[in-house]
Amino acid sequence: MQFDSFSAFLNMGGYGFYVWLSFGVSAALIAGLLFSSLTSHTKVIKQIGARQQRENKLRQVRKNRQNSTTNNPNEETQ
Amino acid sequence: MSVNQATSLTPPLISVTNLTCIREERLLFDQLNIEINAGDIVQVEGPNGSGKTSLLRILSGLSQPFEGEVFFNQQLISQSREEFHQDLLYLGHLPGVKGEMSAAENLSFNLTLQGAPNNAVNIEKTLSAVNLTGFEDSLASHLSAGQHRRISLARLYKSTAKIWILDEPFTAIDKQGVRALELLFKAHIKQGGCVILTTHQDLLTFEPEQVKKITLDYVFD
Amino acid sequence: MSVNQATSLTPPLISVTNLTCIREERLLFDQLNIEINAGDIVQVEGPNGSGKTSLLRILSGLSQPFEGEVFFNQQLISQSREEFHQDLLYLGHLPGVKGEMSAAENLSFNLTLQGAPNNAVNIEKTLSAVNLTGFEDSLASHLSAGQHRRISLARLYKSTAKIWILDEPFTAIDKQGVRALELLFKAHIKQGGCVILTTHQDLLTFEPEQVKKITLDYVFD
Amino acid sequence: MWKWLHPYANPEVSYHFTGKILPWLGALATLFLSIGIIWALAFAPADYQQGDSFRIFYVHVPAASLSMGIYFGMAIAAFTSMVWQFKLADASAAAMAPVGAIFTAIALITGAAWGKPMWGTWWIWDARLTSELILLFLYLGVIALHNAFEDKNLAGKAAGILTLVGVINLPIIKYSVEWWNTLHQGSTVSKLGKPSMSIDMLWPFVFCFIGFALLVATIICIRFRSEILTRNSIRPWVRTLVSEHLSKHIAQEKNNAI
Amino acid sequence: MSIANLSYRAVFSLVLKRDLTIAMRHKDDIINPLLFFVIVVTLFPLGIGPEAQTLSRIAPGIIWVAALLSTLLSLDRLFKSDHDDGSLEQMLLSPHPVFILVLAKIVAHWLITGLPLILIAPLLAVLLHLNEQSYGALMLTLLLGTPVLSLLGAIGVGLTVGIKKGGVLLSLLVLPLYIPVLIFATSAIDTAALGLPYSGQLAIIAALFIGSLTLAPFAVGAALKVSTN
Amino acid sequence: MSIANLSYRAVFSLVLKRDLTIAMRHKDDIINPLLFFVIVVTLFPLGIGPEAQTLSRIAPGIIWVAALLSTLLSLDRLFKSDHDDGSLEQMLLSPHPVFILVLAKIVAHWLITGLPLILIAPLLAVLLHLNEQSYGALMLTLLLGTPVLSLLGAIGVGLTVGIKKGGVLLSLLVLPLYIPVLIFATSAIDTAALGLPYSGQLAIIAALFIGSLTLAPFAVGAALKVSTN
Ligand code: HEM
Ligand SMILES: Nc1ncnc2c1ncn2[C@@H]1O[C@H](COP(=O)(O)OP(=O)(O)OP(=O)(O)O)[C@@H](O)[C@H]1O
Ligand SMILES: Nc1ncnc2c1ncn2[C@@H]1O[C@H](COP(=O)(O)OP(=O)(O)OP(=O)(O)O)[C@@H](O)[C@H]1O
Ligand SMILES: [Mg+2]
Ligand SMILES: [Mg+2]
Repeated sequence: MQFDSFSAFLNMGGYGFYVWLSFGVSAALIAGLLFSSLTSHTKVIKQIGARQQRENKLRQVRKNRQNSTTNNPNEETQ
Repeated sequence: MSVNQATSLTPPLISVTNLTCIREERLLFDQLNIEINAGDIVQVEGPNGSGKTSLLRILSGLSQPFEGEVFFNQQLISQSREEFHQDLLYLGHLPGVKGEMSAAENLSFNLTLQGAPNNAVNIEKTLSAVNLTGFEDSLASHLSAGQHRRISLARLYKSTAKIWILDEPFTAIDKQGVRALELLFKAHIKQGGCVILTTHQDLLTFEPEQVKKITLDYVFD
Repeated sequence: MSVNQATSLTPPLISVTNLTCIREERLLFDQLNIEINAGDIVQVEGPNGSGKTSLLRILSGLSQPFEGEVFFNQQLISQSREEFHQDLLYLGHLPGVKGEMSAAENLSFNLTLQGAPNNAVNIEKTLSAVNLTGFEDSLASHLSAGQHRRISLARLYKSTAKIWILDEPFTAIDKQGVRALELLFKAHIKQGGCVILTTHQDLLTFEPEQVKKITLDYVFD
Repeated sequence: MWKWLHPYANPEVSYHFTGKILPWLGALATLFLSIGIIWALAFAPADYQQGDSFRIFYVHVPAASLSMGIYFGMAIAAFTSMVWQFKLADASAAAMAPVGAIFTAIALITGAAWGKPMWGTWWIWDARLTSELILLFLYLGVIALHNAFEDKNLAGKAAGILTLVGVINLPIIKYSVEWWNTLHQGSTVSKLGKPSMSIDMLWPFVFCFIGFALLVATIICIRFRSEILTRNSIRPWVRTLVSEHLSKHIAQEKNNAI
Repeated sequence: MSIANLSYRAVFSLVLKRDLTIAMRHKDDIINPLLFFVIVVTLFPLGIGPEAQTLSRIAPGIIWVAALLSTLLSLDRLFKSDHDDGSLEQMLLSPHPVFILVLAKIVAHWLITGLPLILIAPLLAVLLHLNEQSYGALMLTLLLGTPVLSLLGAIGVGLTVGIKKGGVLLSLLVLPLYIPVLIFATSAIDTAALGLPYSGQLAIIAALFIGSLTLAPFAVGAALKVSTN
Repeated sequence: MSIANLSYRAVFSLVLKRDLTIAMRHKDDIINPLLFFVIVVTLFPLGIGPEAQTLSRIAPGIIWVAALLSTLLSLDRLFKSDHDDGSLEQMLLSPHPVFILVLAKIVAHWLITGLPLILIAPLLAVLLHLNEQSYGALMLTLLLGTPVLSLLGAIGVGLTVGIKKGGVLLSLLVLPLYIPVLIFATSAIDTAALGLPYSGQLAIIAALFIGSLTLAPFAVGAALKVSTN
């Protein structure tokens, strides 16, 4: 241990501000990157899921439409 | 050049007097007089380059004519801008749809800008009327040419404007879509609106005598 | 999804195997196999957004498919780029006409780029074939929507390419113009070419059995 | 020669493979980094000239060299994808770009925070500093290009072209900047030269360096996996994976509610 | 007959929200002018040389010229894309007064491009070794001056939007209008570096701001009507 | 079957002639980058102050940065309008090799924007009190350097042409590539001001020119195929 006390540790021989600034900013940037990387994985999965649901909905709509056209061919469907 | 005569005693919705248009030093139409009443559907006809787009832009106030005046409810449109714009829906060659916004966002913006009350259920129903169910949240730039135009056309379904001016509304639209639009026009004129449009296809579900025609053709003086 | 079968024993002009296209993570068509022979006119059909434009762009080599191959004279188009492009004429949604150049200059540039011999008499005659007599020296940006497209279509009259791929060639063209184009297509296939096109209108002067159809529709996995 | 690589060229295999090694990578990175950082901050001796400000060294140098290493890796990936049409290489390049940009930013910020006490100014237009700044711009360009295309395959190809053009340019930039600087001004920054390091300083540095390298590998792995998913979302294996994941998620939420 | 019963404020916020949405969707719109600003500022030391003294002497000029050019480049997005896809026609045909729509678009433009510039300016001032006494003046002049750039720039865009390649013509029209802002702003920063009061210059910039805020929306409206004819 | 019997040279001159015709039709294309160059250069004395000594010290940097920005702004016209009206598609589908078409377009771009800059540069050098010994170096570096700017810029445009608002993204991609040219060119001019030989810097710029001339057309071709996909 290079430092006698906790306050000396914080002070870093007078360079405290610069040392803690560097370590702090680095930690924050890395944490942010890690966080966004982890959430992007779940976000991608959710997006794909949402699209699948949309496709299901679309398929349903088309099925209904086809049924109704076969039932009464005279009716205009749009 | 055919000129439509007033057919009823009520004052016409739009009337045009002595309209002359010159583009590129070429006379497109000369001394045109038109009256369009509630309940009319008017098809502007003519070969390519005969001045259909130019006429529609003048009617909507986007371009100034070389000579002549356009009246809305017997007032000059330049003098009753606000009332006229409230009763006007113009769709030009360009759809006015932003590629960066989704179909739903585009429609909702367009409707609100026109003064219609905005609510989400409405938007979804309107989009399904133009067969865009499932594409509500797709960015417009990711849609096909026809789907892109359908976003723009969707606002017709919620429009409270009386005067619809549509420049080739059927471009890129498939047959089913064209039929649905024609039905919409029918409903609109039945409610006392009027439709002024250009198209190179024939209107299929209208009786020929139902559609008033303005035929433009090359003039040489 | 209909698949055209080879109808003759000569090798097909264009053939496509196992073509799959995905846009926006939506499957447009899956495992498509097509053979197109000399003398065919093929209409790609389908509602808006079904993938017609995407198919034509893949056939012309502008887009890469997700899976599958396109062959020209039984060679991969990516491997015989030069011969293929010499025999290909593609007209997309955009006309490829420069507003700053006159109609004649545009046509002459387009023809020369394709390798056709360039001479002034030809240009004037070709422009008159698309009804642009008198507009030869007008800047393209000063022409109407339909006239603009006609400049682009004019190159069909001088094309020596066998394969024509046309995406909605009739957009903004008046009825007379459409008829003239159809006649041109007839002459082209009689000379051993082929035409692949999309349009939402019916082809009027062709017998229904003369036109091969590729019908696209929404597919789900 | 390439045969052994073949199974990993399959997106599904590499997705599951990276999923398996990910926890190990993460654990190792945590281990090395915590030892290295604590050692560096509290136990390593202060520099006889620079005092305790020297501790910035333990972040600054790994970040600076990784920033360059990642660009190199990205260039190799771009080259591979262009020559052998190796789609996974695009995905890995896309995963690397943001990580590289962040580490470049860290090198710049820690360097600036070190420069203020040592040189009396946050920034000087020194050759090394300037080329690191330009490296940041190159990274940002690649990221912007990746984001600008909706179709991720196209984005990968476009960004690959830019990466390769950039890699040709990187040495040119480096030498031009070095020459430019020495032409205008003397070697006031000779302090940047390598300090002769004692063993007590070397060991924590080695731990920090390996720790940061492992951390970079971990993050790239995580991003690589989501890139694979976006690029293959239409594939059946992704579909089943997604629906399983979502149903698990829903079940979990129900449990929480109870 | 329907009555568009949207108040001015509602229309304003409708358009503002739309433009901000598009910018957020397309984050590049926010990031890129900023990066351009940064890159231009870094080009000057490379072109001129790294000596701190020279740089600190010319720092105010460089930062302000860079801000000006960056605004100029981003002006294009103000109406061009709306014109090209027909949205502008639709806005001109809406029943609301044009100047409100225009003002909303200008405010959105400033929020997207001007504000980020102000936030990053201190960092660039460090890179150029700006005199420490000048930081306050730099920030104040940017805060008052960049809205003027957006407002005056909008007039230029309004006039050139119908022209095919208006890009450089635009700069020709707009840059002369920007010169007073540039002169007073840099003079304020230079004065501050000497430790003297610079409220005179600030007052003039504020006057320019108020003047352009009241006049520009109407001028732009008129210009748009002409150029979409 | 028709055989496109146009030689490479004929295709090259066909495209070159077309681009020059369009530029002459639309004279703004030639005049505007030039005016932009002039305006940027004149902004600096306004932003920095009129002292002859400072100005002459920073003149090479300012002229070169202005040339760089002016080229950058004009890059847009290289492929954008061809893309928007579908001509680019047609060129990619023509039976001729893409790199020839691309090279012709780049040469046209340089003739339209680079050459006029070189012609007007001495005038601006006078305005900025450039050292008299440096005129030769200024002209030579511009002559060799501006083609490099057009060539490298084309790569950036090729990559961004399919993107809606590529304007500012373009500058982000291209400016880092321009830095070596900037550094060597200004260094040559500074060296010349001291009366020393600057052939070393010139040789490097020439090498950059030849390198980019051989590689850029292919890179641009590849980029265009990707971005029009
Ligand atoms: C913003 C400012 C700075 C930047 C961008 C920067 C950038 C770099 C770069 C790119 C390296 C090379 C790493 C490698 O070769 O692997 C490096 C190494 C280094 N830097 Fe910095 N630096 C900055 C400020 C400083 C300061 C102020 C100091 C100390 C007073 C410093 C000390 C070192 C040392 C000791 C090395 C290791 C040298 C070597 O291994 O060759 N740096 N820095
Ligand atoms: N640029 C694009 N990016 C992503 N997806 C697109 C893009 N263009 C089209 N798509 C998607 O591909 C589908 C097919 O589009 P395409 O343009 O091929 O349709 P189309 O059959 O030509 O329709 P239309 O009749 O309207 O021209 C659309 O539904 C759309 O979702
Ligand atoms: N921007 C313009 N500048 C100058 N003249 C123009 C312009 N646009 C059109 N013209 C001229 O006006 C005439 C009429 O054009 P207009 O667009 O009104 O025709 P149109 O009937 O709509 O044709 P289309 O059926 O092709 O759309 C054209 O022949 C053309 O010469
Ligand atoms: Mg028209
Ligand atoms: Mg289509």
